[in-house]
Amino acid sequence: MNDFGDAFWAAFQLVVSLDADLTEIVGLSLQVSLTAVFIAALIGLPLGAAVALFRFPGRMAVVVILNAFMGLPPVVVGLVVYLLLSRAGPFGVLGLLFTPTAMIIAQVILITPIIAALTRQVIEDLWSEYEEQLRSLGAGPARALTALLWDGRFSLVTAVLAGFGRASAEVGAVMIVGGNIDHVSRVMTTAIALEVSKGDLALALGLGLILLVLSTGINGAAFLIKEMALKRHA
Amino acid sequence: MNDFGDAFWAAFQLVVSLDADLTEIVGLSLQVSLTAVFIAALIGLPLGAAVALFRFPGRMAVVVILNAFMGLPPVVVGLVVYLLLSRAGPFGVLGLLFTPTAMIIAQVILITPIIAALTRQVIEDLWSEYEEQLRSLGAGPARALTALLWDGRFSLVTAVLAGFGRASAEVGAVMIVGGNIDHVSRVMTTAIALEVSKGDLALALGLGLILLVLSTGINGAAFLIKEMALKRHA
Amino acid sequence: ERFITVASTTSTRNSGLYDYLLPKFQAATGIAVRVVAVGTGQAIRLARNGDADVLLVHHRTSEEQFVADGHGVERFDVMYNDFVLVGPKTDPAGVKGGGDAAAALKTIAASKSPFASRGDDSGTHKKELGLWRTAGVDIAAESGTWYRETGSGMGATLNTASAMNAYALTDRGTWLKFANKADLGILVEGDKRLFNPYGAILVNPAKHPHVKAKDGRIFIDWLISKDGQRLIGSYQLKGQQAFFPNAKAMN
Amino acid sequence: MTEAILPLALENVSLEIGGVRLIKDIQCRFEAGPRSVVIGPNGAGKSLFLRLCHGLIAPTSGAGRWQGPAGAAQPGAAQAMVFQRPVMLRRSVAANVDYALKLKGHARAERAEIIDEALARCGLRRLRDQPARVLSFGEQQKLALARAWALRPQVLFLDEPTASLDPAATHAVEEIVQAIHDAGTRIIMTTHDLGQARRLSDEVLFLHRGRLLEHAEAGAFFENPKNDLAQAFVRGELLWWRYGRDNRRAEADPTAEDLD
Amino acid sequence: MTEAILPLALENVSLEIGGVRLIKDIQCRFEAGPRSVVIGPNGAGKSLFLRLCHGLIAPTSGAGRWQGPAGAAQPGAAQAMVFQRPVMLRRSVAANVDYALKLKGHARAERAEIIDEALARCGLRRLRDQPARVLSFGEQQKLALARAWALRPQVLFLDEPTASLDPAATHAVEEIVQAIHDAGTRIIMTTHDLGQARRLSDEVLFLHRGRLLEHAEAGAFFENPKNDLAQAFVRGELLWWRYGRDNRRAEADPTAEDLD
Ligand SMILES: Nc1ncnc2c1ncn2[C@@H]1O[C@H](COP(=O)(O)OP(=O)(O)OP(=O)(O)O)[C@@H](O)[C@H]1O
Ligand SMILES: Nc1ncnc2c1ncn2[C@@H]1O[C@H](COP(=O)(O)OP(=O)(O)OP(=O)(O)O)[C@@H](O)[C@H]1O
Ligand SMILES: [Mg+2]
Ligand SMILES: [Mg+2]
Repeated sequence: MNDFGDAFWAAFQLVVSLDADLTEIVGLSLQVSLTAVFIAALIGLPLGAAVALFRFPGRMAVVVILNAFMGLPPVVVGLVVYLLLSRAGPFGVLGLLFTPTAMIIAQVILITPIIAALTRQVIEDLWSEYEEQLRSLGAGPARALTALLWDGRFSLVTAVLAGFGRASAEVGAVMIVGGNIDHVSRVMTTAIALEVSKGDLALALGLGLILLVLSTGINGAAFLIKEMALKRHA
Repeated sequence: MNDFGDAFWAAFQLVVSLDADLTEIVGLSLQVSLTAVFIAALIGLPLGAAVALFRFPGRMAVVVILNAFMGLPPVVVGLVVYLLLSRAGPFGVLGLLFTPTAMIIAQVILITPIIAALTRQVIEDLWSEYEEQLRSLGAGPARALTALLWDGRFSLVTAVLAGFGRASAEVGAVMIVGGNIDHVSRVMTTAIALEVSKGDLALALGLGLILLVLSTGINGAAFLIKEMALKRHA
Repeated sequence: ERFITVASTTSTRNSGLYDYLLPKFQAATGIAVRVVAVGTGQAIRLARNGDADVLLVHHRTSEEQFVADGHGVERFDVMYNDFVLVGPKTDPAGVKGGGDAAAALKTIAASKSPFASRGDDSGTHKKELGLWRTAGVDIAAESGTWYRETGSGMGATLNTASAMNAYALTDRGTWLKFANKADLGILVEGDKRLFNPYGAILVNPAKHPHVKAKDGRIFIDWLISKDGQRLIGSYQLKGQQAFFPNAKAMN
Repeated sequence: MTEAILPLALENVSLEIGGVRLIKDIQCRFEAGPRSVVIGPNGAGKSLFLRLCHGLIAPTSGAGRWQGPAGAAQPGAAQAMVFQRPVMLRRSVAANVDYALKLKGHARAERAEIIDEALARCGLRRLRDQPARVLSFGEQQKLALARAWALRPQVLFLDEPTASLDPAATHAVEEIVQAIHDAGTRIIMTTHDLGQARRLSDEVLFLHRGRLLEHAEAGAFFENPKNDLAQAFVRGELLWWRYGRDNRRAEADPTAEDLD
Repeated sequence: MTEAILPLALENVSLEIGGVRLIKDIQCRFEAGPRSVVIGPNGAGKSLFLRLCHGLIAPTSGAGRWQGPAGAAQPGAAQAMVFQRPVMLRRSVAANVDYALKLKGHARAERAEIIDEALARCGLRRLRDQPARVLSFGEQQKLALARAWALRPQVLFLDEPTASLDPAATHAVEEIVQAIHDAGTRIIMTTHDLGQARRLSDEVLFLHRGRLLEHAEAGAFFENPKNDLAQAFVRGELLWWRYGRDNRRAEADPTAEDLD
């Protein structure tokens, strides 16, 4: 099991030498995943809350589909985005394929259902407590939505972090729509996959280690911000 | 965009012809993912609840790490499990590499943190309501744990479904530890990846469609069971 | 169940050869073959760890190194096919019909037409890098501009090429079977330098006692046997012969 | 808010949940003017009744209708309710009132003043920046009242608004309720405090096991309730095992100590 | 449960949350025997005080000590509390009591009987299979009492146990409390009902703004409280803006209508 030792060593060397390629890849990874999470949260939070609050025909089906779409296979999402953005596809003229934008689009599709489904659960639980009071105050579901998102913000952090986890770990979709092109669309996960296929397992593990440290850092930051806000606000 | 039409057609043909290979692959996919979810829930639910309830030094770090590990990269997990199960690794003698068991192990590692992190949030929210009452009744965190898991069961379904989504969609880890061997370790996602690499995008999409329909079915079943239980139990 | 595990490359698997060959082998010997198809580097790594019984790849230097290091028993020639240069049918660089792969690459570089490289240290990738060297193009400097390293398997690289309308080097087997060709076609073929030999190696049971040496040997022997070689030669993809048997010790 | 939503007419209103009829054929009318107090034992259905009137739950049969000129349009906007178990939003005391005002469309400028007045009125000024959810129970009840009061509704439902208040606060709330009534708001409230019921009612509704057994002018009711269960209740002796046995689950329940 | 955990001594207990002192230097002792009633205005700290005694929150300074022979070991097991805002588990009425008994280690066989008796005693028998969380508020309070009663604690804390009960139920609960006391359980309760305080107290604690201003024998207290704030409170006239002005946020609050 020297590989694990080698992996630490590889990670250490990469980080210490401030490898330029590594910096570039890490930068792109963060840019893609954070942008995707931001957009997915903008869509997923209100969407999940709306499904939790509104009663409409077919609502149960929507809930089930949201839950099921937490399991959208990245490769399939990548494929669909690829077909849409490819030159032969309807949006081919935009020339987005194999750019970071394409990767962001794919990840947004992938994690919006996750954020929405988890949000739905949080808001539904909160709504069961608030419903009568808010309706009495004249807030129908539409107006209650923002109040509930605000009041549930501390629990919703976990939903958004789940989305971030999926985005930062995902390889299937970004591989297909980004193409893992060196200096253009190579991110941590696709770099790891590449090293694996080269058989350089230690380097792959080392990169994985760095990725995990990064995402732990981001999760830690989110946690601290939340704790500070909790202290002030109860 | 004929590909989408072709995909439906491919999916339709596969299903209608009751393709024996497809049946086998679907069966293995379900077996692997459901077993993994079952084991991960057995570990993740009590683990998440324990982190929510117990106060111990370093608890915050554990919370952050659980959240961060929702973003364990499948390829990295696959790699680690590979190194452990490889003939050259510590558990090589078990001969588990390239078997469904190996795939289950990898998926359990992948989704246990997801279930645990989401459970932690649900149980923490519930505990803030129950804490004083339960402590007054003499239930410390240890004994409150089961009561809270039981009382939170309807919200926890979503956490488990998030884990299932990840397991059923994941390709990176099962590809490495399963080897995507025909008739032995080929599952839906690795079959899709294979078709993509063959350039048969329509067939890949068709398989993706079938996978989505399957996981929607499972989510629907979970939803119905939950609704029925809710009706009886409020 | 009696079975052996073979570590091989995606290109061989994707060509469909195994689907054609292995059932016949099993019928003849009762031994099932489990193929783990991954990148060349990963395949060699698997074999080195003792996770496969037989290695079947197409990068001669690495294979010989593998045997020299004592991981394998002996390398046997099994077959070859060839690489082809594919690209847009409109051929913006104007390389079509040429018989010199290196010259074609030089022309492509001069015209800065997009080129999709696997960039994954695979046999195909190493072959391509050798050709660039022969052509006298410093390709590392161009990475990220018109020269795009996809860092992925043959199929994924072809998908990228067909979406970008780029040139690419591929093995013929994968190409023939590849379904997403879009506007791409074969532009350069037949250069002797594009020769692509496959070798089979039994993983050394002295290093890895659990290796199924007997069955592995049966498999290799069968591959290089008259029957095996005939079957390899008879495999057709879209009406074309995909692999050419070249075992030395036909018995 | 200029046009009236009253009167409110309940026509044969029943509510059934999970196969159990919790409210049974209630028929009554609330005209503008008098203060109504709903009384009855625990579990009689008082809270459900208020929520039905307020429109928070829909009856399974029958209907409640706001018959005033503005009643058909948006009756909700002209009502407010103080719940028995007040729900506080996860924000400060002042923000809880502010949110309610914002929902009713008050501009930010005027809100500050109304909030100030409402909090002062209910004795919560010094707590205005506290998170509302850590208030003591009584303080939460006061805040719920302040919130409802700030809305200046035409009809105000109060579900045991003084149950957790200290004597002085109870007295003050009774005065506030009286003042709200004097300002023209229709009061419909429940209470378990029969003294309070006497002080604050013009008419009384007596509920028992989901049925409206008596609806009478207050003086007459407290003098001499017509219904014998109401009589027993007013004397503090309503003991279910003696009077009527329509147990929902129709099981015998012969425990002499049964207290309801 | 054979060995006694009492007496309980609070030594200079203070509680500070978020920089505000909510309980201030409380010094007192509860011996076995008498029934104690804690009274005081809303927000005085009564609920916090009970939770401190019960051990649910730890004081920021000072200490509460159970000084009886069994006090050092496991005082928690010999106490129970009925909360002001009862928390119901998401299960049936009977299961709520059952769970409490299970926690105390009662065997399944004996539990059924105790549950039956507790529910009957509190008039909840016909609701035994209902989900507890949809009970009416008063019913929930009764269930909380039944649950606590079933545990046969040495010390029972009751936080306004009759606030939402109808007159007959209030009466019955007072009798139950008396019976529990007679059976040897130490009662420490709060109430806003001064009549009830008179009926159920042997000694009275008067809390105001987190301070224990008076701790006296009940007869003497109600005859003639020594503390002038207590006097005002008993007369129903405790108005903060007149007596003392130690506003936490030290802001002037000169609103004459301020009701606390
Ligand atoms: N959602 C529900 N599902 C089933 N039963 C319910 C539901 N809501 C209320 N009930 C039952 O309906 C009855 C009446 O409830 P309600 O809250 O109206 O009583 P109440 O008169 O307000 O009592 P209290 O004086 O205790 O507040 C109770 O027995 C209660 O258990
Ligand atoms: N966690 C907390 N953080 C901040 N302030 C709190 C907290 N808990 C209680 N308080 C404050 O402490 C004071 C005392 O609260 P407590 O609940 O003990 O009052 P009480 O005497 O029981 O009042 P009531 O008669 O209304 O039940 C209140 O003003 C309340 O706002
Ligand atoms: Mg009620
Ligand atoms: Mg209190």
